[in-house]
Amino acid sequence: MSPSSALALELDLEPFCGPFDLLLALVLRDVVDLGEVPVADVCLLYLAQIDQEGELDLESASEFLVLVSALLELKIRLLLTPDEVDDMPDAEEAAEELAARLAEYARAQAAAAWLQDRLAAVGLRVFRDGPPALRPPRLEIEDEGTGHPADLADALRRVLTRSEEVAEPIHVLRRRIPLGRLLQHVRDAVRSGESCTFDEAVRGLSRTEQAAAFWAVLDLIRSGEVVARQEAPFAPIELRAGARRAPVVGVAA
Amino acid sequence: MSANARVIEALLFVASEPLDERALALASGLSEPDLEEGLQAVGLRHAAGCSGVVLERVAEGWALRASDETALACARLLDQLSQRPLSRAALETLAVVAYAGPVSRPEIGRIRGVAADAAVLNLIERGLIEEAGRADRAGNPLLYRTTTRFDRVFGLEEGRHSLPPLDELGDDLPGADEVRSRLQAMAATQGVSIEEPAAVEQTT
Amino acid sequence: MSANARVIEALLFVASEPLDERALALASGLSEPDLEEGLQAVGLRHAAGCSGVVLERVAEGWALRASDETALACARLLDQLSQRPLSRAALETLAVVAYAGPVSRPEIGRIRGVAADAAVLNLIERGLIEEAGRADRAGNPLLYRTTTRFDRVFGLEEGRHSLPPLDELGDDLPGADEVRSRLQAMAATQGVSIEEPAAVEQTT
Repeated sequence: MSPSSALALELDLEPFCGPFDLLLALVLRDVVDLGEVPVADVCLLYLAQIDQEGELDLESASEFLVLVSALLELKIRLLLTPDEVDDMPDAEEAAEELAARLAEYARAQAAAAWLQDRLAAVGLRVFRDGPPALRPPRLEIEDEGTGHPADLADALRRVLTRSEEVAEPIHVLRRRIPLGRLLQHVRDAVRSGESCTFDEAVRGLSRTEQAAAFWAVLDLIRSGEVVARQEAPFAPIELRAGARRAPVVGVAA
Repeated sequence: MSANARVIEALLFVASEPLDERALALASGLSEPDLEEGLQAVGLRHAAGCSGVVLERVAEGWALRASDETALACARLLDQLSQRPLSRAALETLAVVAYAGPVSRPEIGRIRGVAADAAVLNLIERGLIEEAGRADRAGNPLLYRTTTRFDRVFGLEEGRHSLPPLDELGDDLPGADEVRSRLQAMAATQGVSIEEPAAVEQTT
Repeated sequence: MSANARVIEALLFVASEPLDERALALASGLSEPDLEEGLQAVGLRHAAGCSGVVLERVAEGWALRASDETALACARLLDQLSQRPLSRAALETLAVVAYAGPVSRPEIGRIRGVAADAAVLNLIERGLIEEAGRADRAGNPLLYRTTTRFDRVFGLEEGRHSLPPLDELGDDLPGADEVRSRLQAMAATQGVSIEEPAAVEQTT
């Protein structure tokens, strides 16, 4: 769960103390009297939390807006006299929809909880996600003429006449670059000696890995773990351990 | 191991997705009993404790995967350890797609009450959901469904059929009717009347 | 088989490329002698005649491969998978390779307007295109061409000369300039001048 989930917002109100989602559950179960809940204070607490986190998580914020407006709508209905409620358009429909929506959402949440438990129960499952490293010995077997040359001509015509960029999902191949391992690799290289050059640190890595390692080094420099020096453009980059120590959590641990 | 079993082992190795009995029979040319016997032999050869790779029933088919004891090393190789756990938003979106799929983004958003765009992209990136064509209605929105990878990560033997029925999830979960009656009770104590709705759809 | 050997077996199994000793040691945490011993055990377990999957030493390291005796079944399996209809993206990519090949991936992407990586892999797996060396220009990108299997599948008795000629595609199309510039991009990769469509062979 993201730490800033609106549902986890800790409330300390007179009629209720605990997380926001518990409050919602209790209101729905009639345990807490909604009339007594100061919704404005709930909003203020949420704003204070956003202030504290320093960044606005849009998902969480919109989640909060939806929930709090539902709460407000309910409360308005409770506070109004029956006559006034009758005057409101589609009052029943609104209540109806709200109930259906809350129930549907509750089921989605329960299903999400089941998935989370399941993930923990089955543990880490690792399998190959593409073709094997080596192709099986290829036998030529009888191919039926299943394709037609005209299809190819049509396809090419389509390509050539595509007048503007068509919105089409771009399939980008996922290249797994073991960044965690690279970070550790650079850390080890720097730690083992007084200093080393970037070339030494990435010796034996592929070109792509070296590029990723460079990025990793930049990150280590930013965090103060590594200090880098280069005498001139294209001269060897000298790396040594910085003031800040590496965190204990390592992927290669 | 018999020649039949060797062929099945090779097929399961070559395929990048689980294979069902039909696909195995078509490729191997084996009869049903031979296939059965071969699968059993492969299962024995690739059992936990004597192999690093185990045979599993998953996604309505058969597949080989790293055994529990070797999973960590394999995840390290594929750099899967640095992946952050699924967020609450992602899990809820995944649940909606798994149970209600194929669904469109707007539908997911309606059920969750918040837009699901970021969560959907995240799940596609993780290979847990995929596009499933376009809906045949206004706007022709893209539809999403869970992938075989989803079945494998969550260990669902018969794919989505292995998901528990929604009404068995969470005993104390209020159904729409219940929520409604509570709202009414609440309204009544406050002196507000909400009339009995005429026809209510039964939800499961 | 020992626990060490089981880890090595699993690593080789889940990898999509050959693994050298360094990669194996990094993922498994095994020392060199343990690795050596484990690899030997995996080699014994995965030897032709007792396994459908055999251990092979290749230039880049170690890898598992379906054994020769299972080749027919594997070919049938891959064929089965390739019977699925070609996606639009795959067909377009195939058309570009057929008409303009040998071409590199970036060139295909430029002509199609979208990246072609997934489509290229898919076509290779289906045996419709194959690598054709490297281009003798900046970056030395890999080139691709269609296979003889492609000729058979599409019934092209005289290979690419049996394809419908390009000039039939040209005149009545909208955005003639755009088309011409793309054709030129294509032609450049073929070393053919587009000004003279007569140069395209007419065969039936």
